Amino acid sequence: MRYVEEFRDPKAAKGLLAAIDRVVDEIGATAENPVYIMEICGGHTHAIFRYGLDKLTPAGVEFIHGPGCPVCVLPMARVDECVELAEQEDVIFTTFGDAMRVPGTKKSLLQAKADGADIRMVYSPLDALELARRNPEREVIFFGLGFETTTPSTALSIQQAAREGLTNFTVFCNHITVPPPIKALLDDPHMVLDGFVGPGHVSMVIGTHPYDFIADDYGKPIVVAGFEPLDLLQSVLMVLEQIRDGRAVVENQYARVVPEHGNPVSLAAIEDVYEKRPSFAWRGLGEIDESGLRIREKYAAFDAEAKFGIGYGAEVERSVEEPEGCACSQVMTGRIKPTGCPQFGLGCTPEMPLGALMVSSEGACAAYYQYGGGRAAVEAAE
Amino acid sequence: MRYVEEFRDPKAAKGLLAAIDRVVDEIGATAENPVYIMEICGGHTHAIFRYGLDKLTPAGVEFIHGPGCPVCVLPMARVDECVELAEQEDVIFTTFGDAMRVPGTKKSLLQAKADGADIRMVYSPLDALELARRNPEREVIFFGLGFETTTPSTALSIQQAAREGLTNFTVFCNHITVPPPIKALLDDPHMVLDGFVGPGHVSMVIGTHPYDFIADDYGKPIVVAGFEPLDLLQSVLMVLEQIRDGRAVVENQYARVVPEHGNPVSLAAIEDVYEKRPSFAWRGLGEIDESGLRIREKYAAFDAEAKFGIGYGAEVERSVEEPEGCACSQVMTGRIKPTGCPQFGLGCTPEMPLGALMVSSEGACAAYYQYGGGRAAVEAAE
Amino acid sequence: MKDVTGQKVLRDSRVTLAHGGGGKAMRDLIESVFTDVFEPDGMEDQARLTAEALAVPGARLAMTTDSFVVTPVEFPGGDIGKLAVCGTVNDLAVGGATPLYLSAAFIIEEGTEIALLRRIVATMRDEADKAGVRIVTGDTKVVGRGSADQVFITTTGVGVIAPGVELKAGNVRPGDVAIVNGVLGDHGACILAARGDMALSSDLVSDCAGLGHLMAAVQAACPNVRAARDCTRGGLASALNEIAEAAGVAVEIEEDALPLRAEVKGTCEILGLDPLYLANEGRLVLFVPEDEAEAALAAMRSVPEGEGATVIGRAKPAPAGQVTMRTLFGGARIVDMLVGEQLPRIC
Amino acid sequence: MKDVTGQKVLRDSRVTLAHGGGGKAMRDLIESVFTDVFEPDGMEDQARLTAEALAVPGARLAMTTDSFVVTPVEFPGGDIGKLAVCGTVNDLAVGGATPLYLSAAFIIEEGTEIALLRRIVATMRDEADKAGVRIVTGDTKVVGRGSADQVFITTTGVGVIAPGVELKAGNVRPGDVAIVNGVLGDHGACILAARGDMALSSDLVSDCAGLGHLMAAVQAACPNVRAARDCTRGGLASALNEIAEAAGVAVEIEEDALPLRAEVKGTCEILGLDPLYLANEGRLVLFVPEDEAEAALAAMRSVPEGEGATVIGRAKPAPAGQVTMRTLFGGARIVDMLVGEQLPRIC
Amino acid sequence: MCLGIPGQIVEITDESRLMAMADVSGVRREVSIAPVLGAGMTPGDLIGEYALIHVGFAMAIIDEQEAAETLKALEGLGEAQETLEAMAEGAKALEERA
Amino acid sequence: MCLGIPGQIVEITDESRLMAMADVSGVRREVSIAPVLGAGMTPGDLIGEYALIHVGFAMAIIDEQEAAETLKALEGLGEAQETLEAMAEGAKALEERA
Ligand code: SF4
Ligand code: SF4
Ligand SMILES: [Mg+2]
Ligand SMILES: [Mg+2]
Ligand SMILES: [Mg+2]
Ligand SMILES: [Mg+2]
Ligand SMILES: [Mg+2]
Ligand SMILES: [Mg+2]
Ligand SMILES: [Mg+2]
Ligand SMILES: [Mg+2]
Ligand SMILES: [Mg+2]
Ligand SMILES: [Mg+2]
Repeated sequence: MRYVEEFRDPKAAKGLLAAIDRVVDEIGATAENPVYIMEICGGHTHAIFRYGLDKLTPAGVEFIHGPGCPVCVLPMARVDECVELAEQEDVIFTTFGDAMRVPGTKKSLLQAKADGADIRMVYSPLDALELARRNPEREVIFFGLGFETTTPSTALSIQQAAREGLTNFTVFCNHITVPPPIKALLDDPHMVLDGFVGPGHVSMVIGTHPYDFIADDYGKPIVVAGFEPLDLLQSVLMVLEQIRDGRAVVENQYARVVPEHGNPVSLAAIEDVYEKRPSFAWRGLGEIDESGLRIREKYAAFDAEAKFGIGYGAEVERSVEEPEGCACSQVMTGRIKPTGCPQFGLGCTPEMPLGALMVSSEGACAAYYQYGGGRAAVEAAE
Repeated sequence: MRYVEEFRDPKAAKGLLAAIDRVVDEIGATAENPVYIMEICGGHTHAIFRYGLDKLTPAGVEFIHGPGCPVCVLPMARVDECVELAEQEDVIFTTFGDAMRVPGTKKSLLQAKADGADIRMVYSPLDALELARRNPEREVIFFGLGFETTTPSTALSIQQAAREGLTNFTVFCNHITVPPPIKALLDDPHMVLDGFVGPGHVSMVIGTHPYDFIADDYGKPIVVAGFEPLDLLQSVLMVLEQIRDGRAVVENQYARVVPEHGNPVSLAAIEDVYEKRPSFAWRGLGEIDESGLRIREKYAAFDAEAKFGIGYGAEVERSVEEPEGCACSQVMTGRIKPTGCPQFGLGCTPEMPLGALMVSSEGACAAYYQYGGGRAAVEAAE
Repeated sequence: MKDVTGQKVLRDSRVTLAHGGGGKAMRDLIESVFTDVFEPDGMEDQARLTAEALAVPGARLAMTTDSFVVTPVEFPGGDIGKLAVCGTVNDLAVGGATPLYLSAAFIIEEGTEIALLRRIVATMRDEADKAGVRIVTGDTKVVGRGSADQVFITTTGVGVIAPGVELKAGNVRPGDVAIVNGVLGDHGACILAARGDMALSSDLVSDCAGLGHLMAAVQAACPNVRAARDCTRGGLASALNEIAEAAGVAVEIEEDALPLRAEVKGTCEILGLDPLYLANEGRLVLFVPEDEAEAALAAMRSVPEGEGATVIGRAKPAPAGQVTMRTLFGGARIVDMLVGEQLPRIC
Repeated sequence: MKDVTGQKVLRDSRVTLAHGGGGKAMRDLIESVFTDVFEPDGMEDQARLTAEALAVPGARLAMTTDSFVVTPVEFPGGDIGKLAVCGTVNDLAVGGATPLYLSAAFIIEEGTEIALLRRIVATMRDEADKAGVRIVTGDTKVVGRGSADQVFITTTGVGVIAPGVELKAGNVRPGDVAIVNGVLGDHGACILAARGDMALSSDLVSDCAGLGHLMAAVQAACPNVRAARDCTRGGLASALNEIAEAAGVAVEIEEDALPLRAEVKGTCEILGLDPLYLANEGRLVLFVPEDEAEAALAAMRSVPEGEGATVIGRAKPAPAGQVTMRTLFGGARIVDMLVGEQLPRIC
Repeated sequence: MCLGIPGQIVEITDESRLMAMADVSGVRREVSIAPVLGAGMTPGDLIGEYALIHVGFAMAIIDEQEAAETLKALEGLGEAQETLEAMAEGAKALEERA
Repeated sequence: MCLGIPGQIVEITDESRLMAMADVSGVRREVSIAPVLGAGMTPGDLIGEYALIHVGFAMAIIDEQEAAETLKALEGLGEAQETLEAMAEGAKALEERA
């Protein structure tokens, strides 16, 4: 597989790991006093566990798993709204598979489907569009979920629907943006982070400049990284080198995919279709200013919030408390590790997730559980 | 079962059979020169075979099985129209079970159902009405089929639908009437009939006077009969006695159910809802004047012909030839017995009926086949 | 998570597609619901059975299978689980086999209530115990909504036919007496009402029952019992036609000897059906030589499933393959096999 | 009516409810379509089998069942009939049994094309012949449109385990070598594409195959083979987890030893799936003592179904019940059982 | 054609729509009593009556008197036949004795 | 998050809607090429290019040059490490000999 296999070469990994070791030594970081690096993106979290990178890197490097899994940060209230939308008569509710198992306060979409709602997993919003074309007598709702990577595809699909004059296609827009939560984290007084691995695919859309504030205003290094293991290790090395050298700049390890200024077509589509919400709720993080997108008035015909009076479009805004005993916000801000949560592997497992981070396989807790041996590993360690 | 078991008493049957024997002897009828009695009604045909009455009565009495099975006389063109109606989108087509297996030129309703049409068997037009109430977004079509017995129930259901203001309930009206085909048979130059057993349940609606012409104009006796075996035997005896005595009147064996003037509520409903068609096609008998009913203009909203432009409501009237080699019309006019048809049990079986009379278990050929031993019996007899 | 009884607790109240995925959710479902009925051999996907009875020289293995698809899945007098156990036990028993082992494979529609599955499984457990069979292996599959109707169960039965036992339809000889073990058509009429589309109601209860003990009693009492057949789909009429055809005999039954409940007759009169074709799930017809008829009746009546045993007719030499019924009037009618399903008639 | 070949001619091109009614229409369907695969014992509803192999002292009876519900029912490399025969043959074979007899029960949706049924039945016939098993009894049920998805097949298999043979997951010991018989995930990835809802296409063909001959070859070559498991629903990961748990051992596999086709990797990359969890229908994992590994590989490679046999890992003493994979990087990840189904991801 | 069966009206289920429960040998079905509700009658008057039920409608009230008369005539014939047969038997016996 | 995978554009399937077939290791899927159709380009220009595919859209053309450079740097590190390790081996061997 071109552009994939090459970046999984174990020989090169050895070199990277040795270099990382050296830089960690140069910094003087240890297990007791590690360098904290946050990989913002859930895809990176996944890759770290998938390839065991956390175990290969020295003890002086500690990964903190960031908020970059759109499924994990989805508040239960949004899931409840999805269920409500899906359970309407004559609706086909379409979603990426990731969102199927996320629990709402009463049920997940998987359970709503079992209860009779017509819910279909799609690979692309284009597939939802095609369903709308083929089922003119039914209302096809697409659950627009994801960061800037996914945001343009939904926008382009809405533009296409408008061009075709479809009247039965809407998007339940829950798209969110990466920079605001990073800012929120950096503003957190408990923040311990020393640097960031930046989200490669988000950046291919928005470019690298939206991260300038991290280096400029907060003095933290950030390296935009690809998703193969060598990409990640190289990015970690680059972050460490900045730390060692006392620099703080935005670097781009993933230049084969990420242009400095992002993708103009995608940015134009985003600009055309969405506007910022004043504020948006993140599971585990609470309300964050200007962190969510809504569909502009001119595309109101394709906006499920407007058409069905739900979500942020509802008269009465819905908000749901996080479940009792959930330590997700602490994990997400790097204050504790998943295994430090008292619920981990007991009240909270991938089969019955309590908190957001156990829901998606991108979630830090789920990754710890699945790749790290679950509760047994915690107890073995104790 | 009250009013049922009493009329199945074998002891009384013995008396009746002996009396029939005596009267047949008095008439001088023999196997070679029998008295031909037509039971008009398919229900009577069924009972005759069900209880083996044809074998119990003397050889001097020969039953001719009349056209009184609405399923048997249904032209293929009507079945094709039913299929066409049923195969429309968003239609629930409802029918009595009898009509499910009747072959059209391409398929039966059973096959159309297998091909995907939403066809439901109902016991009553009231059940179709209930389906219409429960499925407001779908069009519920009821296949109105049958003689005067069934006609009022459809009319009352249409009146009820009108009272409730239902907009998704229509009737595909193929109701027919008993007297015209009898007149047609009596006018047939090949007619050999000596008397009639009249249809009890039709008569409970229309009374006995509509048969006056049989006695008055054609000089043939007719006895309106119930459906239990004793009813039938007694009616046969009464017909034979009239023949022996040279009388020809309308008698009523089934007085416990049949009032002389019929049922006023039912007659009023019929009058309100239907009008006579100028002519209607009967399978095996051809077009018969004023033998069918259509829904009056004032109930056009409940008339599937009007609403869907089909059947006699179609621009281009459909007519389908009877299948090659079918001798149904000869059987129905009494010229041959089912076993005299060269197709009987070979090209025409209940599994693959060729002609109308093999279709319904009320049909004379089906009855002969099922209760008489099929082709094997023919060959054994030869 | 397990509850105090050690049973897995399931969060879901209905089956979701996750329960069919081959992962933990499926295992949880199986451990929580099906362990009561399956007796798997550890985690193996096959049962390993030692059957001494099969090692006897001349003994044969009997094997039969049926899928059960009844609507509604629960009805007066039983549920699909009871049918699935009794039906397969009966197919073994009427062939002269001693039922030993069953397999049970479930196809479950997404959205099916787990509580319903539990009830069905409990019924299966009960019926298997009553019949003295073990459900030794099983399977569960989950299909999407609209791809099944709640739950379908396929059971396969294995039994042993003792040396020298040879019950089969082809054995019936002219003069043999036909006996049924009770009133006919209860199951069919009960299901018709339970289905609801004809809007009928009655107090009828399905006749569903395991007939293994009854067959054992008859075989012990009548060394020359010829054949037995359970009268399921297609009713008594189909069973008799199959026997007549296989044996090359005629069968004549007496209308006034047929045991029928008033409600079954009523259902048939209303809908224009013939009770001879109604399904039964705990009724069989047995052919024995005339001189063993009394013994057969006595043996049948000695077990609860045979309390209503009665002679309904006999085999005759000709016409071969034909079943006739002498009506109340002494008339005769042919009782042919059905063409398709019996459909309610208005005429 | 029969055609020149003596097969019943059916007027219908699709199955109607009449074909399930227990009457002539049903018999015609069975005679016309299913006689090619069922080998019923005359008109009996049970098969009667003489199995000498079972009469051997110490021999045991193996019994297993599975329902098959695949969508689409025909796919590159096979159809539901092939799955139904191979799947049950394999469940017998991996347990060390010699497959002898199958039952096959069909649940057919009203409207299913009869030509499709014929094709499925022909495949079953072929596969049964290849596997050397007889389909001795069967059943057909017809359910209304929307109450099934074309056709479901439940097969139950009976086989004999020769005296002394004892393959089971619990036998695996630390040091044993794990071998698979070929590339993994072809079936799962092929079905994903064939289903069409992800709009993927590829030239992948299902790996569906009967593994009886392969197991016989291995057993002949390796007297101490410990256990085998076919890697169906839940894939290799589930099979390994079951074995690790049953045997109380750890299993460690090597990422770079896993045989995977490029198209399977591509499918997984696109949809965010893990090939370890993809279903296979002709793949098994086998554990043998280290000193028999070469013999096992040679034996497997001697039959077509084992051409791609390769060592993928081995059992270790601890942690008991845990499956891990050494990644290309020398990192280790735990390969747990799936929770539910694998769902396509975007993130 | 026109399958019909006597059933007893046992309960009025919907006065306004003229629906009642009919019982046929213990099998119950809701039927319309519109056709048999004569002028000046209330639905309740029909309780206990036997009606001829066809496709969910009570089409006629069964006339007990007429039924009894028909049955009497039939029984008469049956008894007459028995007497005749007994006489024939007697005659035959006499002949045999002769 | 944001699963993406490189795929090669092998065919334009719908010029007007800007749809093309992408091939990922022999697995094909129709994708939108709208995001990667630069000003002045025609769809056909994309054939043969590798694009980063995400939820059915080609989101970025992969820059061959940049990829090669990154790889070169990585390989350099790998080789340097090998040299270092060989040196360490040599030093160890020397020590042992001593
Ligand atoms: S273990 Fe569960 S509750 Fe605890 S932090 Fe993780 S997701 Fe939240
Ligand atoms: S046997 Fe068939 S074709 Fe001949 S008269 Fe009867 S129904 Fe018509
Ligand atoms: Mg069977
Ligand atoms: Mg059976
Ligand atoms: Mg049976
Ligand atoms: Mg299984
Ligand atoms: Mg359903
Ligand atoms: Mg199994
Ligand atoms: Mg299996
Ligand atoms: Mg298996
Ligand atoms: Mg069967
Ligand atoms: Mg379907």
